[in-house]
Amino acid sequence: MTTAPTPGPLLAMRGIVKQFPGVRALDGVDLDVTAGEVHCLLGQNGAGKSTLIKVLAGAHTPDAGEIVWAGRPVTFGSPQAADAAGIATIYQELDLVPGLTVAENVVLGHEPSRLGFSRLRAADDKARRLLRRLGHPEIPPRRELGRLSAAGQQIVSMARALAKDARLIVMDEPSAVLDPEEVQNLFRVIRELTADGVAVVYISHRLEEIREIGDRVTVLKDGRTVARNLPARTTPTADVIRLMTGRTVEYAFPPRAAPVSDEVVLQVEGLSRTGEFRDVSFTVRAGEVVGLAGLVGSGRSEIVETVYGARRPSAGTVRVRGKRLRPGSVPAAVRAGMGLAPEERKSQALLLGEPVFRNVSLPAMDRFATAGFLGPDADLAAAAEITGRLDVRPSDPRRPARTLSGGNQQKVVLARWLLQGCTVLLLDEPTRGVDVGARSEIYALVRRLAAQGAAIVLVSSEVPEVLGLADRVLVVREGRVVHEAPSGELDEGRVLDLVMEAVPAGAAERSGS
Amino acid sequence: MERAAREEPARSRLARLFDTGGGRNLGLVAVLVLLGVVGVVTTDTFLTTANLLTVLTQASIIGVLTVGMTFVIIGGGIDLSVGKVMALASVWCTTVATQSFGWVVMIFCALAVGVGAGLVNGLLITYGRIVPFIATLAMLISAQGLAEQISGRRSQIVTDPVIAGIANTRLAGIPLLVYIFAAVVVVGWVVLNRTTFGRRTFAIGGNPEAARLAGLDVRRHTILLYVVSGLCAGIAAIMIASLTTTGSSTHGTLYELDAIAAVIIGGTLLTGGRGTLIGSILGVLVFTTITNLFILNNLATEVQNIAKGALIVIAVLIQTRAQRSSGTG
Amino acid sequence: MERAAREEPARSRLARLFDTGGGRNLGLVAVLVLLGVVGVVTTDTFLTTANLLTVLTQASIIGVLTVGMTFVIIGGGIDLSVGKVMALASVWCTTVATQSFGWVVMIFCALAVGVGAGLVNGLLITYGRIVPFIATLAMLISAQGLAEQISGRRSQIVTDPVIAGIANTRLAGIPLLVYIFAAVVVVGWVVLNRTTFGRRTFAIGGNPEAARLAGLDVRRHTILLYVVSGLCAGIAAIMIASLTTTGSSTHGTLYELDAIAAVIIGGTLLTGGRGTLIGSILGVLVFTTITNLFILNNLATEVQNIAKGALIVIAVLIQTRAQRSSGTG
Amino acid sequence: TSNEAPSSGGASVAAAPAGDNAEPGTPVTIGFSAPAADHGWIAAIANNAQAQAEQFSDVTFQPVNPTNDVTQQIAAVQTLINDGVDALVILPNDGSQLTSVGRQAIEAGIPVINLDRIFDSPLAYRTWIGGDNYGMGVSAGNYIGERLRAAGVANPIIGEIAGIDNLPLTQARSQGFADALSTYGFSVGPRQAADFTAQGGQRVTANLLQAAPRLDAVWNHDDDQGIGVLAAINQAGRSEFFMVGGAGSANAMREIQSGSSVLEATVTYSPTMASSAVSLARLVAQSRGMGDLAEHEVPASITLASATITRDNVADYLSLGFES
Ligand SMILES: Nc1ncnc2c1ncn2[C@@H]1O[C@H](COP(=O)(O)OP(=O)(O)OP(=O)(O)O)[C@@H](O)[C@H]1O
Ligand SMILES: Nc1ncnc2c1ncn2[C@@H]1O[C@H](COP(=O)(O)OP(=O)(O)OP(=O)(O)O)[C@@H](O)[C@H]1O
Ligand SMILES: [Mg+2]
Ligand SMILES: [Mg+2]
Repeated sequence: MTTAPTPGPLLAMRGIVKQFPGVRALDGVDLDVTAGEVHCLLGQNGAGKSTLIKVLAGAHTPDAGEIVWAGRPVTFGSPQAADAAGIATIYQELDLVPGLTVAENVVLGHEPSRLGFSRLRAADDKARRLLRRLGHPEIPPRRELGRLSAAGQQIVSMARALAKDARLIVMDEPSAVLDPEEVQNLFRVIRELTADGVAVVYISHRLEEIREIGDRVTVLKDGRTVARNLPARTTPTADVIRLMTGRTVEYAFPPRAAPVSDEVVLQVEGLSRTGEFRDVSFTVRAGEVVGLAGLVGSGRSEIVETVYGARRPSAGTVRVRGKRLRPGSVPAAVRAGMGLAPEERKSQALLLGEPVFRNVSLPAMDRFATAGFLGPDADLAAAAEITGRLDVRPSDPRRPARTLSGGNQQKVVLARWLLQGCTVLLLDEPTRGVDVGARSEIYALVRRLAAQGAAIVLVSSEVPEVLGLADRVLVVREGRVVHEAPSGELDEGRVLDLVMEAVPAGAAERSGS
Repeated sequence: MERAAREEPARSRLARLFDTGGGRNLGLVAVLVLLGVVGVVTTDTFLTTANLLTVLTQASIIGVLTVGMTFVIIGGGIDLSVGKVMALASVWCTTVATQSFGWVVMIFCALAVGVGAGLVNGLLITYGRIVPFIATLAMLISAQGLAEQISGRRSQIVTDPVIAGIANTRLAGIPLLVYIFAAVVVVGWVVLNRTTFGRRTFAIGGNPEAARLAGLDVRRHTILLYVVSGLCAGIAAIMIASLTTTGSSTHGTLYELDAIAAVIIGGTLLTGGRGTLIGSILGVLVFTTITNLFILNNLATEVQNIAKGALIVIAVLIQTRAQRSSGTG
Repeated sequence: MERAAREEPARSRLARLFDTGGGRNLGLVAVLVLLGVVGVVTTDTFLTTANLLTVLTQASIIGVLTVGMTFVIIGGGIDLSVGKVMALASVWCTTVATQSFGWVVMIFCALAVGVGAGLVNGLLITYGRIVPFIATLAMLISAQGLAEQISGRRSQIVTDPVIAGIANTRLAGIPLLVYIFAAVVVVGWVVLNRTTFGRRTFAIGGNPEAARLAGLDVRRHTILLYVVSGLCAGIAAIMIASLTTTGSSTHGTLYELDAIAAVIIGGTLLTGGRGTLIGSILGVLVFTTITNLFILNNLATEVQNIAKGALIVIAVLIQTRAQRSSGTG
Repeated sequence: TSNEAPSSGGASVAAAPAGDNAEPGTPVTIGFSAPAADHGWIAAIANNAQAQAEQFSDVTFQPVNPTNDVTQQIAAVQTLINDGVDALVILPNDGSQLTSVGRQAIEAGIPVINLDRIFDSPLAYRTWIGGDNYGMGVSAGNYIGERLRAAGVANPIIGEIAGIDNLPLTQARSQGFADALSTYGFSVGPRQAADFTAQGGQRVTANLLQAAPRLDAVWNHDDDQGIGVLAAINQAGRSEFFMVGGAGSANAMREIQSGSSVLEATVTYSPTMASSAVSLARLVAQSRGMGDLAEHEVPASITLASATITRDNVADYLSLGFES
C-alpha cells in the first residue's frame, strides 16, 4: 500500500455546492481519489463530510459542481446510478432494515432471484462468505438484524458494501461503534481491498486511525476544501487539527484538578440483570470520574442504564448520597440528581423534530414554568446560554435538532444535563462521532464538572480516553467487573489484555444466556 | 423531509397564530376561503349569520372530540373509542335515575364516564401493553354494548330543562354550544402550547424512549392523554344530549374516523410528536363546511360522497403545496 | 427493549410455521384453542364440520381483504378503502350491462375496479404526497358514492349462474369460497416471504430511507402495494357478490376496521416493517370465531358487544404474555 | 330484475287522492328530510315522495340531503325552517332525537308531517302517518302460528332475524311477533339481529342455521336483508322450514309467486306511506281536509295496516312492491 503512482484520478469532484434550507452545507468542495488508495476525509462536526459523500452516492442532488468518474463527467441522480457506476457506501446512520434478516440486508436491492423468487440460500451463502471475510463467521445470516448489537449491525453494513464489488467504497465513520479489535479487523479488510485496486474514502474523527490506514487526506472546513491530498502519515497532527478547526487545540487530556473528596455520592451494590450482567458493585465519590472499559457487548451500557433506572435490575441496589433509589424508575433517578447521556443519541436522547433549546430543557422544563404554565420561549435564554457555552454549531437554538451534525447533537445532550445540574452524570460513549475540537471541549467539561463536585461514570470504547479522563477504571468483561484500579496503575496494553482475556467468540453479537 | 429553520423576521402575528410550525395551516385557511367563495357563488344563504352559526354548531361536537384526539395523536397514540364513549356517557347521564338528581349530577356523570373510559384505555395501553388501536377498538365495542344495555336500546329523552336548554340558549346571538366548543379549543390550545404538559406530549409522541430517558413519566403521561380524550368525549356527550334532547347508544357512530381525519388533515403526524390544534380545528371546519355546502346545494348523497372524496384530496394537495412554498416543505 | 439473541435449538417445525418471527403467533393459536374449548363446552354444534366450515366461509371475505391489508401495513401504509372498493367492484360487476356479458367479464370488471382503485390510491400517496390515511379515506368516501350512484342505491341481484354458483359449490365437502380464501393466503404468503417483492416490502416499511439508498424504487413499490390491496378487494367483491347473491353499495361497511384490527392483533406493527401473514389470518379467525360463538349461544347484541370488547383485550393479553415468555418480547 | 332505472320506483306510487283534493290550490313548498338511503325501502320512500310531489302542479318539492347522522339531519331540517317552507315531511333517523327540531318547526308555524318513526311529543307534529310495526309482527306471528298449528307441529322451533336492534321499530316488531306466537302457545327460538343489508342478513343467517340444526319457521323482518338471508339458506341447502319476510319488496313478491324458495309469505310495511305523507302535507299547508272524510281537517294520525302477502294474493300486491 504505498501511495499509488496516480495514473489519473478514479474520482474527481469539483466545486460541489449543496444548499439546505437555511444552511450551505457544501460551498465548493473538491475531492480527488485514485484507485487503490485510502483517502481520508477530515473535518469538524458539521463540516459537510457526510453531505459530500451523500452527493457522491446519489442520495443528494448537488446544486452546483461536477463529478468526474473514471475520466467521464457524470451525474448521479439516484442511489441506483451511483451503485451501477461501482460506488458503494457505508452511511454514518445505519442504513439497514431491522425487520429483515442479516442476509437479506446484505443483498437488499441486489437480491439473487429467479423469476422474482428470492434465492434465500444464495443470499445466505453470499452473506456468510462476506461475514467470514470480515472476521465474523459467527453472525448467522438468518438472524433478524434488529437483534444484533450496534457493532454487529455495523459489520453487516460493511458486508453490504462489500457485496457489490465496487470500485470505490465510502466509509462514513465506520469505526465509531467498534472496539479496538474490530477496528483492526476493519483495517485488514481495507488493506485487502486497496491491494485489489479498490479505492476507499475513509471518514473518522480518530486521528490515530488516519495515521494508521490513510494514504492521503483532504480536509473540509465549513463546507469548503481547505487542504487537498496531504500525505496522511507525514503531516503533523497539529497541522491537521489547525486546518480543521482554524485554531490550535490541545490534543491531550486536561490535567486533573482538585483532589477527589471522600463523600460517596453514587453507591452501586450487587447490581444484576439476568442474562446481561451480574453482581456489579462500585462507588463514585464527589469529584471522581470512574471509567468503565470493556469490549463492545460486554454489558457496560446495560450497567449504566440499569443504574439509571432505565432497566429494572433483577437484584442489587443503587444509592445516591446514601438514599436508596426506587429500582427501575428513571424519574426517581433524575429527581435524585442523576443524568444519562445515552449511547445512541438519535434514538435514545433527542427529539429530532423539536428545536435544540427544547431538547436541552426537556428534563428541567418545570423550572421555567409557573404552575405548569410555560411561555413559548421561557426556557430559550437559559438553554441558549448553555449551548453557547458548549459552542454548539449552528448557534441558533431554535433549529430542529435533526439538522445538527452528529457531534453537535452530542453536545446538545450534554447541555441538557448541564442545565439540569446533575450530581451524578452517566456518560455512555460521550465522544462517539465527535470531532477533535469538540472532543477536547467535552474532556474539559467533564473535568470541570468533576471539579465542581459531580460524580461521573464514563463508558468508552477508546481506552486512552478512559485512562486519560478517569480517576479509577473498572474493566468489564462478559457482564462482570473483572478488575478495578486507579487509572495511574494501568496502561493501554494492560487494559486491552484485561478486556480481551478469553475473548468471547461473538463480540459483535450479544452474549445472551 | 427537511424542515427549514430560516429566520422569518417579517412573519405577521396572525400568520404565527395559525402556525406553530411554519405556515403549515395557511393551506387549510386557503381551502376554507375557497369553500366560502364556492358557497357565496352557488348559494344565496351561505354567508348568512344563521347559516354560519349552523356550520359552527355542527362542528362543535366533533370539534370537541377532535381536541382530545389531537392530544392523543400528538402523544403517539390513537383513540378509536371517542364516539362510542360519548354515546355511553350520554346514555349514562340521561337515565331516569341520573336525571332525577338534576343537571349537576348529569354533567358530573357524563364527565366521569368519559374520564373513566379514558383511564381504562390508558391503563390497558400502558400497563396492559396493548397497542392503542386494539385497546381503544375494544373500548369502542364494549362502550357501544354497555350503552345499548343501559338504555335498553332506546333513546332516553332529556327532561332536565337545564341540559335540554343548552342547545337552545344563545348569548349575543351565538349558540351556547359554540361557546363551549370555543372554550374547549382555547383551553386545549393553552395546555398544548403553553404548559409543561403540552410540551411533554410532544416529547413523548416524538421519541418515547428519549422522553423516558430524560426522566419523564411516560406511562403516567400517556394515561393522562387518554383521560383528556375521555374528558372531551364526556363534554361532547352533554352537548349531543342537549342538541338531540336524547341520550342514545346510536350517537357518535364513526365520529372517531371524522375526528382522526380532521386531525391528520390538520397536519398532525399519525406517528406522533408533531401537530397543531388549530390545524385540527381547521380540519373539522373544512369537513363541516363541505357538508353544509352540499346541503345548501341540495346534492344527492351519492354525488356528495363522490365529490367529498375528491374535495378532501384537493384540500390536502392545496395544503401540501402551500406548506412547501411557504418554505417549510 | 432488550432483544435477546439466544439460540433456540429445540423449536419444532410446527412452531416455526406459525412463526416467522419468534413464537409470535403461538399466543393467537392458544386463544383460538381456548375459544374452541368454550365453544365445545357451551354448545353442541360448535365442533361440527358444518359449523367449522361456516366459520371459515364467513372468514373468507374479510380474510382476503386482510391479506392485502397485511402487505400495505407491513409496507408502512394503511388502506381504509378496502371495504368500499369491494362494494364498488361488486356493484360494477353486477350491473345489468356487465352481467349480460357473462361471468368472465364480471370477474374481469371486479378485478379491474379493485386494481384501478388501488392504483389511484398509490398515485395519490406517492406522487400526490397525501398521507395514506387521508388518501384512502377519500377513496372510501368516493367509492361509496360511486357505488351508490351506479346501483341507484339498490341491491343488484346476481343472475349469472356461474357467479351465483360459486358460494353454493363444494369440492370434497368444502365450499369453494374457502378454497379461494386458502389460495389467496398461500399466494400471499409465498409472495411475502419468498419473493424479492415481499422482502422489499419489509424493507420499505421498516426503513424507507435505507430502502431508497439501497436502490429500491420506493414509489413504484408503494403503488404496487396498494394495487395488491385493491386486487384483493376485487377478489373479495366476487366472493361477496356470490355469497349474498347481490352487488350493493352497502357491502363491506367497516370491513376496513375489521381487517386492520386482524392485522394488528396478528402482530404486525402499524408502523410497518414487521409482521406475519399467518398472524393476520389467525386474527381474522379469532374475530369470526367469537361472532360464531355468540350466535350459537344466542346472545343479545348488546351483551355480544360488551363481551367482544373484553374478549379482544383478553386475547391480546394472552398473546402478549405468550410472546414474552417465548423469549421474543 | 332489480337493475332497472331508479325511476321504476314510480310504479309503486299510490293512486292520487280522490275527490276535489286533486284540484290545484295555493302553491306550496314542501320540505322533505329522510335518512340516507342505504337500502331499498328507504330509497323507495324518497322516490315515492318525489314522484308524488311531481303529480301536483301546486307543489314545489324541496328535499334536503339525506344523512344517517342525527345531528346532520337536525341541521338539515333547520336549514329548511330557515328557508321558510310551507310544510315539512320528516322521516327522522330517530324519532326522539328529532322531536325538538319538530317543535321548532311547529313553533315557527310550519306544519310537520311526521313519517313513520314517531316523535316523542304530539307538539312536534301536525299529523303522523306510518306503518304498524307491532301489527307487522302480529301478522307474521299469526301466519306462522296458523300454519304450524294446521300442520300439527308441537314445540316448533321458530327463528327470527331482526333488523337493526337499536331501532324502536325493531323492538315493536319483535314484541308483536312474540305476542302473536304466544296466543298459539309458541315462542321465539334463535333470534339474531342483522343490519338491513344483504351482507348482514347472510352473515347472521349462516351462523344461525348452524345454531339450529332444525327449524320449523323463520321470520325475517326485512326483505332487503332477506336477499342475503335466502342466499345463506340456499348455501346451507336447508329447506325443512318456511320463511316469512317483511316490508314487501318486489323481489320477495316474485320469490313468493314462483314458489321456488322457502319464502312463502311477507308482511307489508309499505313505502307508499311517503306518497301519502306528501299529499297530506300539501293539504295541511293549503288548510284543506281529506276529500272522502267528513272532517274539515286532516286527521292527527294515520296508521297503515300490515297485510300478509302469500302466493294466493301476491298478484294484487306486485305493483306496490319496491325494488331492493
Ligand atoms: N437534511 C439536512 N437539512 C438541513 N441541514 C442539514 C441536513 N443535513 C446536513 N445538514 C447541515 O449540513 C451541514 C453539514 O452536515 P454533515 O452531516 O455533512 O456534517 P459532517 O461533516 O458529516 O459532520 P459529523 O462529523 O458530525 O458527521 C451541517 O451544518 C448540518 O447541520
Ligand atoms: N438485542 C440488541 N439489539 C440491538 N441492539 C442491542 C442489543 N443489545 C445491545 N444492543 C446495543 O448494542 C450495543 C452494545 O451492546 P452492550 O450495550 O451490551 O455493550 P457495551 O459494553 O455497552 O458496548 P458499547 O461499547 O457499545 O457501549 C449497545 O448499543 C446496545 O444498546
Ligand atoms: Mg457525518
Ligand atoms: Mg454500550
